[in-house]
Amino acid sequence: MFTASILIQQIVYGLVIGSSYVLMAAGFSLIWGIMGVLNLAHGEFYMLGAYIAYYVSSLLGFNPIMSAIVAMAAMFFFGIAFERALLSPLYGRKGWEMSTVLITVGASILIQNLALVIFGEKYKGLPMYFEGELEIWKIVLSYDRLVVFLVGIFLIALLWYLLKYTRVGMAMRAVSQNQEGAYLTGINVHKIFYLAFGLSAAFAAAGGALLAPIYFVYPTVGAGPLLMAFAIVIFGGFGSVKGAIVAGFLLGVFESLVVLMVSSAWKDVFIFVLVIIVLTVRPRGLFGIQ
Amino acid sequence: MKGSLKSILLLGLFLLLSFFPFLFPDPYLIHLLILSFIFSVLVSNWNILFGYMGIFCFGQQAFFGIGAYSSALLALKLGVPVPLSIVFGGFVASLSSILIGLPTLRLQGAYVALVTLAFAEVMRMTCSNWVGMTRGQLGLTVTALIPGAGRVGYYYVAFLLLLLSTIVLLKVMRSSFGYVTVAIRESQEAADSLGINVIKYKISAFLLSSFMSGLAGALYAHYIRILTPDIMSLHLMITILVMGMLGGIGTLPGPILGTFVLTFLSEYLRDFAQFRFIIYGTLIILAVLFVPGGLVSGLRSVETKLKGKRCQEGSS
Amino acid sequence: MPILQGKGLTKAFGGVEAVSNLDFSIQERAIVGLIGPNGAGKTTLFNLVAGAFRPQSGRIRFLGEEIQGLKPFEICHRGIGRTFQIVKPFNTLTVLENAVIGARFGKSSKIFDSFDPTPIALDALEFVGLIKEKDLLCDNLNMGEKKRVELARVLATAPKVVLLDEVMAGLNPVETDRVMSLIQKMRDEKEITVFMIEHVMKAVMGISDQVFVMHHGEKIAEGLPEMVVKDQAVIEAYLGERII
Amino acid sequence: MYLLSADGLSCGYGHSQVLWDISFHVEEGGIVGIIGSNGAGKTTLLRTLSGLVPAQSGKIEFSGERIEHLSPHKIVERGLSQIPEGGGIFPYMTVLENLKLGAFLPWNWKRISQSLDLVFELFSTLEDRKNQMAGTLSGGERQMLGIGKGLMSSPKLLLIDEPSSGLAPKLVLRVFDNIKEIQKHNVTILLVEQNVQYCLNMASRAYVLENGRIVLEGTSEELIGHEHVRKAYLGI
Repeated sequence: MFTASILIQQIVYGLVIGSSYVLMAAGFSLIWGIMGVLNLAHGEFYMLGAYIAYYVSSLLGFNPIMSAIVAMAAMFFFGIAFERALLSPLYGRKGWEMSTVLITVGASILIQNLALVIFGEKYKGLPMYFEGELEIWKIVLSYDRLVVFLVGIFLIALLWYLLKYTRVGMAMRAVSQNQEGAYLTGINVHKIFYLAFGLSAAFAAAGGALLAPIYFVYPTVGAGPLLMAFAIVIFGGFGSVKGAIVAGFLLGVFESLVVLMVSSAWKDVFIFVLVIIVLTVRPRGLFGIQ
Repeated sequence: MKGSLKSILLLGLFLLLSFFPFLFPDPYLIHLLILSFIFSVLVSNWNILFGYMGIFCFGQQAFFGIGAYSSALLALKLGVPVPLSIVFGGFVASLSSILIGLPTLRLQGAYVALVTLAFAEVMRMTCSNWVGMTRGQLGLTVTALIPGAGRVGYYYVAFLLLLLSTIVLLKVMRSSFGYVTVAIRESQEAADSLGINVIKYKISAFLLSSFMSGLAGALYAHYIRILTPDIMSLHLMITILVMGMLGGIGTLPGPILGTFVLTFLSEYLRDFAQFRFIIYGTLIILAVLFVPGGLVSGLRSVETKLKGKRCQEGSS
Repeated sequence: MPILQGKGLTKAFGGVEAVSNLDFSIQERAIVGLIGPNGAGKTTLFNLVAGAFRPQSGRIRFLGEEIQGLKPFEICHRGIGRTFQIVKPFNTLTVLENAVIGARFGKSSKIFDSFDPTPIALDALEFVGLIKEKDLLCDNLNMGEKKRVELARVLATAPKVVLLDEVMAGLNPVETDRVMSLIQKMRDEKEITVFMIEHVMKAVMGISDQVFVMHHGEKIAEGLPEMVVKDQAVIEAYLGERII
Repeated sequence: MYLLSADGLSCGYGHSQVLWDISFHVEEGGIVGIIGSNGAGKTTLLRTLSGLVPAQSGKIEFSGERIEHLSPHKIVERGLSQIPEGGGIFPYMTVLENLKLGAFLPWNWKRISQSLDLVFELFSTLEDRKNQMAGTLSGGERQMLGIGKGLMSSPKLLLIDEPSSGLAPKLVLRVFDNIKEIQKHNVTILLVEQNVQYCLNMASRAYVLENGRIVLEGTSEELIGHEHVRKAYLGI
């Protein structure tokens, strides 16, 4: 039916997509851990990132890496504005969790449909930027994909470094572990909230921007990655960036294999059923703290 | 005196709706009312879970769709008489709710939203992919409920369904079940300690809510007569959410009010069809920020203000 | 025969034993105080008795029957009521509705039941002195009133034993006196056995017939209040050993 | 002028008031104690001083400046640090990371290595365990880490909430020795304890908090022999 090299090829593709899922899920998980917010508009950050990269690339002729950087910078500020305008008025309110779920749903609908009006519903694709393919042991990988993969890995490492070693990154982790302790340490928790939100938006945008040259861009393109981010944080544990990295690559590969062995139409069904089963057995996720 | 005014208004409304097709035989208006009736049932019953019990159900569209598909398929493939198949649709939806209700019992807030949403997406994609049975995106042509009948027939069936649903909800919410739902929403622990079997009540709420939603879905399918998997799309859930929040969740009249207002509003905004969801999104955001209680709470506060004024006038 | 009895109760959280191999027994119609420093495991013990936690080992007997492992609502039906350290009133319901819930479900959790719980609920509100406030939403009450709502709610379930978790905490002296006499009245008029965690010593010493002292998950003393406070181990747990 | 003083402070959560008309002061240098049983409002008082709970009325003055309207991080910036019960540590970070975060404020961050040297000198155990996750420390070590973290912010005043809580008596003695040690580094300490004897042994002066009000104040010698103190704690 299929040979070992097709299998390996598919695994490699899975890793490429996985790197973009990780970018998406890490920020999603970060926000959940720090603010207790389930940001249902996170998929729209991905979509906006992809559009910005598309326009920057096609209008200004930037290469994909440069356009991804522009998209990240723009979405960093967008994320901050989002948090200030929509979430900060809700702090300390009764029913905080429900309010944030509802308001991010509202924002998601609004942004998605604004995009539909502004950008149109047509799928937009970019021509290949780096022509040619790399071939090792019958595994063929286009340079485009390779670049996406490498940049993705670099960004993940960057995020890891940020959280692990910088002052602000450490403060983010501190807020997620013990908010009151963070206040008493002199950390301006509200500032950490919006910085983390900006960071998470920037990384989601990077995920979208990097895949823009490989897949198409359209207004609802964020829905899939958002659902994937859900699945990833459930497997990796809510609030755990490390878990998101591991789970993101695993699910990317899992998805590729389902596509290969079953069909692409059923891949989401498989993943969601897996999610439901995992949550039923372990209500706080696979690696979550019980 | 005020109470009697309210019942007179309600009675008037009931009479108006009862004779509406004869008073205003405008097919388009009747069509809008049919849709309003059906969606009122759906939103009201979602409200049991979301508004009253505080269960973050984001998968109500699945019950609607499951009711629709099972009724349509029963009528189509097995030749079951349509009225019977609609009732079956309700039961199938109800059965499916156990499947999704059980996993949510041990989960909290956002996780519930996630699991129910995932469930609905699985159902939608299954219907979309199982082409042999459902014809996938091509859609099923559904048997008519009343062959040859015009809209007026459907109007009365939908009206009856809404009456039935409202009476059941009134009965249930005025009974001790109503207290239980609120008690569970406010503090599950306290409810448990006062002798309430929380799990039993949550499952019951799921069974009732999904049964009614399934009936509504089945009726919708046999009325519209074209059924695609999009019936279970997230868009429907969003619409439910907006209708509920607009009217006011956690109240009985809220969802019905919200549904009617939004159904008619979106028809009059037809020219702005592409802006419909932009308006929805904005409405949700504004509602969360400024009127968390929806139209009903707005009306109530106006009412108390008027009342307060009257008291003041009386005393002075 | 004691009405409520625990034997060898143990409950650990992540390796730390919050309650460890604890025995206790409570006589019918007694008021028993449970004291001990913060983190001694008192609330965990209540949660074990009330069914919120399942003990890892040990047995709890109530009226001669074993009840460990039953669900909280089943324990309530058997006749053990409780209040919470952090009050949990149903805020969007009225005071009366809060009590009605206790009356309606205290003995059975059937969905359809035709009896009218309102008189029982009114009775309970009368008892705790909240009859005037019956139509107010709980949200609008002060802490003292909220605590009394919780008491009324529990009383409406017609319990034989109530577990009171720091009902006096956060009350001013007037309210404290009021709740103290309420607890005595519960025992004297309603024949309810009271087991209470309390930090307000005036209350513990003033109304309890017997006191248990817990420290590090174990019972370190029990007896008459005036005896317990002279116990060396208790003084150490509270006052600390003499340092210098 | 006092380092910290509160005048007519009242506060609470929502509809329930916890503190009524609290007035007290802490002079520079030395240790002042606040004694109170569980639920007396000690922790709420500290949370109010740190800006975590808004004061409903009254004023708080620190180093000659009104601080009751400031947000928590601004208060830490001014040199008032609190070590909450349990140490306020970050369980999934290493001991070293916790200490570094103690020096989060920019001017402290710059001299992080000097502060670290001082803390490791005081608590050699922490240096041995610097790469261990804070959540895996024992109760006594956590308390030490909490104090070390507080020191890293180079505070003028350190509020310590129940350092003895959950510790075996032997460990309590060690923790208190540490606190005395800190005092030598120009840090004033406000110690809050439910354990009367421990507290009065440490502090030169103390206040007794009951049901949200200060009912007694005096030097430790006065209080230790006071009839009411024994009564309030054991109800004799």
